[in-house]
This record gives sequence, structure tokens and C-alpha cells, in this order.
Amino acid sequence: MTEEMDYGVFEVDQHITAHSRYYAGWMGSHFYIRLRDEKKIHGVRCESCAKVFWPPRSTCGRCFSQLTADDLVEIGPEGTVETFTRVDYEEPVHPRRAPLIYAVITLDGADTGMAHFLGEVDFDRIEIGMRVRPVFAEERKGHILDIAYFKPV
Amino acid sequence: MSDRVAIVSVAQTRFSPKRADLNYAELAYEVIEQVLTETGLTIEEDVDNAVSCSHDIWDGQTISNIGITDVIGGHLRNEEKMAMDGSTAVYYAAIGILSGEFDCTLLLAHTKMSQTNRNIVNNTAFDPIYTRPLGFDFTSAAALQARRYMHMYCVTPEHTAAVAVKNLGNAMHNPAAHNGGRYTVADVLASPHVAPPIRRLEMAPDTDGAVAMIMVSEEKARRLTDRPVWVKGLGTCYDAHYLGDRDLAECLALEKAAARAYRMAGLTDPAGEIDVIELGDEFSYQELLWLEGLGVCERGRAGALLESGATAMDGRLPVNPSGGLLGGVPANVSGLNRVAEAALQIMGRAEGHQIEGVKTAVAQGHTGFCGQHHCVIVLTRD
Amino acid sequence: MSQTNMPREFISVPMTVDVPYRFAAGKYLTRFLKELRDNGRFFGIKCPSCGRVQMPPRIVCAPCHVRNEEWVELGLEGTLVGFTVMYLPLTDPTTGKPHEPPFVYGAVVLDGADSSLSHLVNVEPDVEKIKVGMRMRVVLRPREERTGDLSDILYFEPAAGPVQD
Amino acid sequence: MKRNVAVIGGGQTRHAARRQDVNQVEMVNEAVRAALLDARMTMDEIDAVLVGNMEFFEGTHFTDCWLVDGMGAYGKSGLKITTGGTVGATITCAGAHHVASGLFDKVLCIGFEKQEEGDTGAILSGVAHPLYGRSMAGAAVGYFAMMGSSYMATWGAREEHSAMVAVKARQNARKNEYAHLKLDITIADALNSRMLAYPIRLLDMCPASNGACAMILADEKTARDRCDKPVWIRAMDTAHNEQFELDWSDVTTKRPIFSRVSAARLYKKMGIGKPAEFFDVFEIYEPATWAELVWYEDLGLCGPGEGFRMIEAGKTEIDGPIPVNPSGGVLSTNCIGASAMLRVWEAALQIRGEAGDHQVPREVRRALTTAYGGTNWTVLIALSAGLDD
Repeated sequence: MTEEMDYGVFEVDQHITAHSRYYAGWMGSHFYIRLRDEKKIHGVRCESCAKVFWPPRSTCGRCFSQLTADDLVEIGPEGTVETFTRVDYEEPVHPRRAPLIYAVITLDGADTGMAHFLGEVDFDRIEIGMRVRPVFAEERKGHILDIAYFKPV
Repeated sequence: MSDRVAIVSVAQTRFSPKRADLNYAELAYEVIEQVLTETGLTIEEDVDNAVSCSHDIWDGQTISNIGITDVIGGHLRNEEKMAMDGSTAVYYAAIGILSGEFDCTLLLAHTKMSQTNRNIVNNTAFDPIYTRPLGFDFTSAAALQARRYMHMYCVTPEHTAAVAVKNLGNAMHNPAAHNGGRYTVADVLASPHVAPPIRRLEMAPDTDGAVAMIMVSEEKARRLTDRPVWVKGLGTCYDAHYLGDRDLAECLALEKAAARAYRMAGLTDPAGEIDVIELGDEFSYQELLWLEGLGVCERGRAGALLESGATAMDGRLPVNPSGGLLGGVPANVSGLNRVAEAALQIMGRAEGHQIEGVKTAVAQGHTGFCGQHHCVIVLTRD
Repeated sequence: MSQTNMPREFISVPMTVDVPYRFAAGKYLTRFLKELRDNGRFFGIKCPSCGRVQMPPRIVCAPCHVRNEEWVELGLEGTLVGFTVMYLPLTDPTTGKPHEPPFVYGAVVLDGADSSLSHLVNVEPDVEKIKVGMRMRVVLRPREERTGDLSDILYFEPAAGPVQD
Repeated sequence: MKRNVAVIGGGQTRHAARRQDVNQVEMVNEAVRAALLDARMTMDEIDAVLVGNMEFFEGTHFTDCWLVDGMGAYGKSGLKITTGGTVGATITCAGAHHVASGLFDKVLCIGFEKQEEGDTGAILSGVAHPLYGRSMAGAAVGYFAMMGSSYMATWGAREEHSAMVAVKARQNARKNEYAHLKLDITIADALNSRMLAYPIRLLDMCPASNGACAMILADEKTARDRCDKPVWIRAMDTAHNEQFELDWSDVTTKRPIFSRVSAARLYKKMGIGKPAEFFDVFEIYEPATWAELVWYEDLGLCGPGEGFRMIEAGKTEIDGPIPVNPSGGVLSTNCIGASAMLRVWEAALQIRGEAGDHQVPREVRRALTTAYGGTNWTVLIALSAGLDD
């Protein structure tokens, strides 16, 4: 056997960088076209569950019903904060500089919530049950950030 | 053919914030060598299946079980990777043995959290169309769940802080844990918010490590040991994906997974029949929420259960005597570690943190953010 | 699916997933890569059971499932055991730089090893002129350019000696 | 296995290079609905949902948790396994284990890939060890090119033989309504297609496809009660291979090879001496033309070095004595996570006599499927029409 010698540690920095493109699907495309072009937010109604889901989806996860574009219903624009938090750290995956205030907001007429940002608000004054409304981005491109954030009503 | 499945050996690395000296295959071999040596089993003669658990994105390698094929004995043999939490690897390995297809399965979970950034990794677990672009990670998502749960069930910051105090204290007695410490509720509440209401001392730290386990058929277990640990019940369940799809204060998937596991194990009174629980407390509030999901107390009563001292090391239902994930266990490894710790309690080999007279132990693990998938394993002894 | 379901365009979300890593080479590859970088030497590791000399060195000989411990210095020459002429640009994902086609890509077993090493081969990309069994030698980058990666090897080039069976 | 397991239903998407009309959830859902329809079953009846794909190929962690609505998995037992390209077969085995264990009667198995959404090049180069070979990571094509040159040099085969495989696959695909590459090509077309890495040309390689496959596996009682033509899973075998020593590209290797080891084990379990006579159809995972010829030999359908004579003699055509890949195979459709499951589902369709235009024109009672992935990994599954077959 060769003599044992201490080679120490050896570490190498690398990245895995993948350029992806995710399709919203036919139901999601309806949602985003209406958001982008009309500043309207849609959910989808499942008749058999008697519930309106956001985001709109083509299969009801609860009862497995096939849903169609005819089941799209406008929801909001106002809604209610169900929960919230704030992060002060920075990460490259953040779309904007910290602090970021996150919330789950149930839009009027919907039975499930939307995770999004809160803005124009003092964090210490946010509470569960607070009423909020969306602030739309000036330039919209069929993206979740076409809603810039929600702010108190 | 076997009607029962036993755990006959477990090994864990000493968990550490960073193991710069080893790559993940070498880290894995540390524990694989231990379980094979302890049982005297060999890959060639005995082991006929292997189940690993980690993730490509954590390992930085596509099809990352390529990296552990050699050490787990996968060359020209069966090896599969559970792309979920390690608890589900136990569930799947048990099913393989119950099917009659396999007799002896080597399980492994490994992750080196130190080699990448958990928030970037976990951001990719959010749907890319509606949620991921907002920059979410598991901490910000957990904070939403924590606040909702605390609001709906009157859980106080003192309750969640007391979970951290208990588990970080327990971890001091666990030689595998690296994050133990003696803290007070005031210390925890004085630690900075990471994402309110979650504070620095209330979240599992970045950790490197591996766990191995050997599971066998009843017949093989009888030949190997006179103290087998029986897998008596198991259950899994998926919950909805989107953060807003469910009331985050609820944990339907855990309730269902637990019901499945208890029914199989014949447990009708979990609070009375379970002697110890090891669960996935990635964040302190989760211990309380998951205890309620496991049905050992009524909804909203976990805080009071904790205050009563019942879940302490010397309580009537100790929870995470190992120190849990707060004590420092890697992501993905966490669930296999929960089952391993529960098994060690039954074997009477939980060095430094042994609970007396454990007959029935329950382990819980979860996958994704806010508990999107749960797995519950019930272990017993003869 | 009814036609009315179809929107007038399909929306998509472009996204770049960029994950940083700091990989630890581990006990075996650290020694291998540092010897390559610092001393221009290649090492294999010998299985105590089957005697196979493996490159890269690794903790376990997979067929025997035993721990490898005996280090063996390998030659800087070897034998070509397989090759192809690549007509696709091969991009180095760690640098993003392409190798311009056509080029020869081959597997060489260094003297003393049982494993092959795949790398560029600096010969004319003409399949008639390349033979399995040709003797090859390693050409390394200058010491100061080496980083401890297989890219420290510039390429293989033909060496003197008869074609091996 | 402790209980007999049957495939009682299945379905697939129409595979294509572009599926911009659906997201991943919707694409998977198409296959799931097709499988339920085929089995005349509702989602409520399913006990567990198992899914697999190429982990992180689409850049998503815990994909199963996202696809939960499309899979119908909400509130159900289930899990996700990954084993690279073999995963569709691995999920099938996992489903069989679930049913055989006695804990589940009806299990839904899903494999999928939406390759256009991810970054195939970047993720594939990640297969190489980060510190040993990633900087040199050739596409899979380099490996199969070496296999082709080794095969030709050793056995005297010519490029025409791989072209015959390329033509057979795409001509068969034209008879399969779900296949991706339905090309009316000739041997000359294959030989004139763009050279990628000698001797591999464009038509020697599989495409990048989007698609999904789903199957429902059930216990014997359910199968007999609910299904006219259950297809029984008779034996399974998996062999992975070590990380660095990839001998499949060298046809002269003396070392045990995953494919031959796995076939030998499976045949021993079933007591099969002459696989070419025993099985009526084969669906194999051939990522490149040369791999199909090597599979013939490794599966023992002919002797070493005789694979190219088989294709030359037309023995493996749909109407030949040993039909291989009547569906068009992976050369025609490669939605990776689904590819290995598609082999099983296509074999099941052949046994049911319901493969449509690509049905083998004789009675099919037994079929063998293979998978390929990772660093030379495979899963073999044997299927039959009856438990006595």
C-alpha cells in the first residue's frame, strides 16, 4: 500500500443552469389572457363540489370532474387575507428586493386562496381577515406578476 | 413469503453542518458498512433489494442514485430511488417485502445540504405557473402555515418556542445530533425572526449526513435477532398542491395517512397505545400541528399537551426524544431518521435519549412544503 | 375536449433555474484530482478482492462490494478501446464553451488501469485512419493552467508503438 | 409474488414534440383519464397512485406534489420513484409490489415527460459526475456511437443494418396512432440523414417527446371481476450498473453485462430456455438503433454477433417470427419517464389483441419488455394472457 498522505479537502464550485419554459395549459391560458388584457381574475367552478377554485384548473382535484372554459367565473378583485408573513433575506429566486410580504388571499367568490404579495402596507398592521384589493402591473405579459401586489382596501 | 416486516439494523452518521471531507457516496458508505457489519449480512448473499432516498437537485447530479449505486450494492441488482422524504422509502421497502418479491432490503438516505442553497432548491418545488415566480421557499410557506394554524387554534409563540426548547434540549443527549443546546422560551423568542412567526431557533439547520437501515422478512428476522422491530402499520397520503387550496391550519393528508397506518396496526387509541413519537419538526410549529394530525390529542390541544409536560423526555408520550429535525438532520434523510430513531427506541439502543419500556413507536415524515404528502409508520416489538 | 375550451393563444412562463453547488470531491477524488493538477500524475485504485484497477478511484469496487484502498500509479500512455467522430458541438457545461466539430472522442485505457477514460483525441477526424488498439498518450495543459478537472487533459494523441489487440 | 397481479387498463397521450395546449398536470391527466376509461373505472376506486419521471428534467422538485390534481391523487396513498429512463418500468414493478402485498387492490401507475418544458441538454450533462467527466459530458449519442463502431468492427455489420432498424421503427410508428415520429422513410433516407457522431446519424436516435402513459394494476379477484382481458405480470427483474464502468458500448467485453444478467435471471425464474420461441412479441427500450441489435443478442433471441442478421432477414418485423417493437419503440417516441411504461402498455395491448394497425398478425399470449436508463440500467417485465401461459 502506498504511504498515506493528507490531501486535505478539495471543493469545486459549479452551477446547474436550466432554461425552462412552462406552459400554462389551455385553462391557465384563459386565466392569463383575461388577466393581461382585461385586468380580470378568474377562478373555475366545480358544479359537483359547489366550489370555485383558484387557480383555474381543468380537473377538479377533489372530485376529479373534468372542467371546461364554460366553468370559468370572475372572482375578486377584492379579497380577504387568510395568513401572511414577511421575509427580510435576499435570494436570487426573489422577483424583487426584500422585504417581501407574502399572504394567502381568498378572493371574493372563490373558495380557495391565492398566494401573492402584499404592498403599500405597514407589516405590523396586517391581520388575518384584512380586506385587500389587487394592484395591477402597468405592463402585463400573461404572468402572475401582472398582479403587482395586493393592498389594503 | 412474509406477512411481517422487521427492521433489524440502523446506522446514522454523526450529523454535521458540513462534511467537506466526503462526497455523498462516501458519506453513504459510512452507514452502509455499519449496518452490514452489525448484521453480518452481505450484498452478495443476503441483500436482494435496495431503496435509496435523495434528490437530483440536492445532489447536483441528474439521476443521482448513479452516485450511490456502487456503495449500496446496486451493481447488477435492484436499486430504486424514493424521490420523496425518507419515511416513504421505509413504506415502499416494507411493501416490497410484503409482496413476497424481496427478502432483505438495504435502505439509505443521504443529503449534503451544505453543498447548495436550500431556498433555491425548494423554490423549484412550487408550481412554476402561479407560485414559483413569487420567490417562495419552504420557510416562507411554513410561516404562512404557522400563522394560520396559530390563529385558528390559539397556539401562542410561547408554545412553538417551547417545542424548540424541548427538542434542542433533547438533542444534547443524542450523539448524532449537532444542533443541541440548553435554551429557555425567552431565548427562543429573542432569536431573530426568519419569516414571522418563525424564528431562527425554530427551524431545522442545514445539515449533512446519511442514514442506513436493513429491513427483512419475518423469517429472516428470526434468524438475525431476538429483538426485531416490527413494521406494524404504514400509511401515506397526498394533500393539495397550492398554498391557497386548503386551510393551512388543517392537515387532512396526515390524518388520513395516520388512519391508514393505525388501522393496519390495529391501533384504536393512539394517545394511550403509543409510547414514543418521532416526527418531522422541520419548523417548531409542525410538531404541534402534526401531533394533532396524528390524533394523539384533539385539534388545538397540542400546545396544552406540550405545556403539561407529556411530550417531554420523561412525559407520558415523549415526542422527538432524539431532538428531531431541529436537532440537525438533513432534508430527505429526515424521515428515514425518524423511523430509525423510533426503531432505536424499541431496540432499547437510543444512546443517551432512551425512553424506558417502549413497545409501540410512531414515526412521521412529510414531503414538500406545508406537508403536501405525509407518511406514517407504526413500529412495535414482540 | 370541445373547441370552445381552446384559448386564442397559449401562455407560457419562461424561467431559468440556476442552482449553485460547492461539490466536495471526497477522499478518493481529492487525491486523484490533486495529483493530476499538481504533479501531472494519474492514479487508479486496486480492488483487494478482484484486483481490478479502477479509474477514477472510488470508495467501493462495485462488483465485489469491498472498500478500495491500494493506490496504483498509472502510465501516461494507453490504448484506444473505442472512439467516435463527433459532428455535434460538445458544450462543456461547467464553462459553457463548445468544442467545435468535427472532432474525435475516444476511450483510452491507461497502462496499468482496467478502466477507460473518455476524452478528445487529437487526430484527423477520419474513421479510416483511426483504429481501436492504437497507442495513445495524454497531453496535459501546462501546470499553471490546471484546475483539478479532466479538462486539465488537453487531449490524447497517438503514441509510438504497435496497435494492440 | 404473494398475489397475482394484472394490468387491467391503460392509456397514453398522443405523443408529440410540442404540447403547448396543456400544462404538465393536464398532460398527465389525459393519460390517467384514458386508463380509467379503458378499465371502466372511476378515480374513487383507485387505492394508490404511483408516479415517475426523469427527476428534475422539467426543472421541478417534488413534481408529484404539483401534479396531484391531474393524477387524481388528492387524499390517496401514493409515492414517486425515480430511476432515470427505466422509471416507467420501475413504477410498474412498484405497482405490482403494492398489489401483491395485499394492502392495495387497484393501483394507478403513471409515467410522463414534457421534454419541451425543460432544458434537456443541461440536465442530461448533469448525469456525468460533477468532478469527473461533467466538463467532458458528451450527449448520450457519443456512447451509442462507440457501441455502433464497436459492433461494426467486431461483427462486420454495416451502417445499412442500423438503417434497417431506423426504418422498421418509423414504419411501425406509422401504424401507431399515438407515436411521435411517423416517418415514411427508406434505408437510403436513414443513411443520408445528418451524421451526429460516427456511425450515429439523426435517424439512428430517439426524438425528444412530450407524453404520458398510465396503467391500472389489480389483484386477481378484481381483474377477473372487472376486466375481460387482464394481462398478467409474470416476472420482473431489475439490474443497475456501477457508476463509471459502462461496458455496453464495447461488444467484446467479457464482464457480466446488466442486460444479459437480468435476462438470465428472469428466464431462470420462469424456467425459459428459448426466449425467442417462448415470447410472441418484444417491446424493448432502444435509445439508438445499435442498441436494438445488441438487445436481440443480450436477450438471447440470437447468438452473439447475429443481431444484424436478424434485422437483415426481417425476423423482427411486425409480421416476422420474432416481432420487436411493433409500436415503433423509443426510436419513434421518447417521453422518457413514460417510455419504459409504454413498452409494458404496448405489450399488454398486443396480448389483448387491441394494438390496432400495429397488432402482430398472430396470437400473442406472452410478451417481454425491457427498459434502459441511468448508467446501463434495465428492468425486464414478462407478461402473459393467462396464468397458465
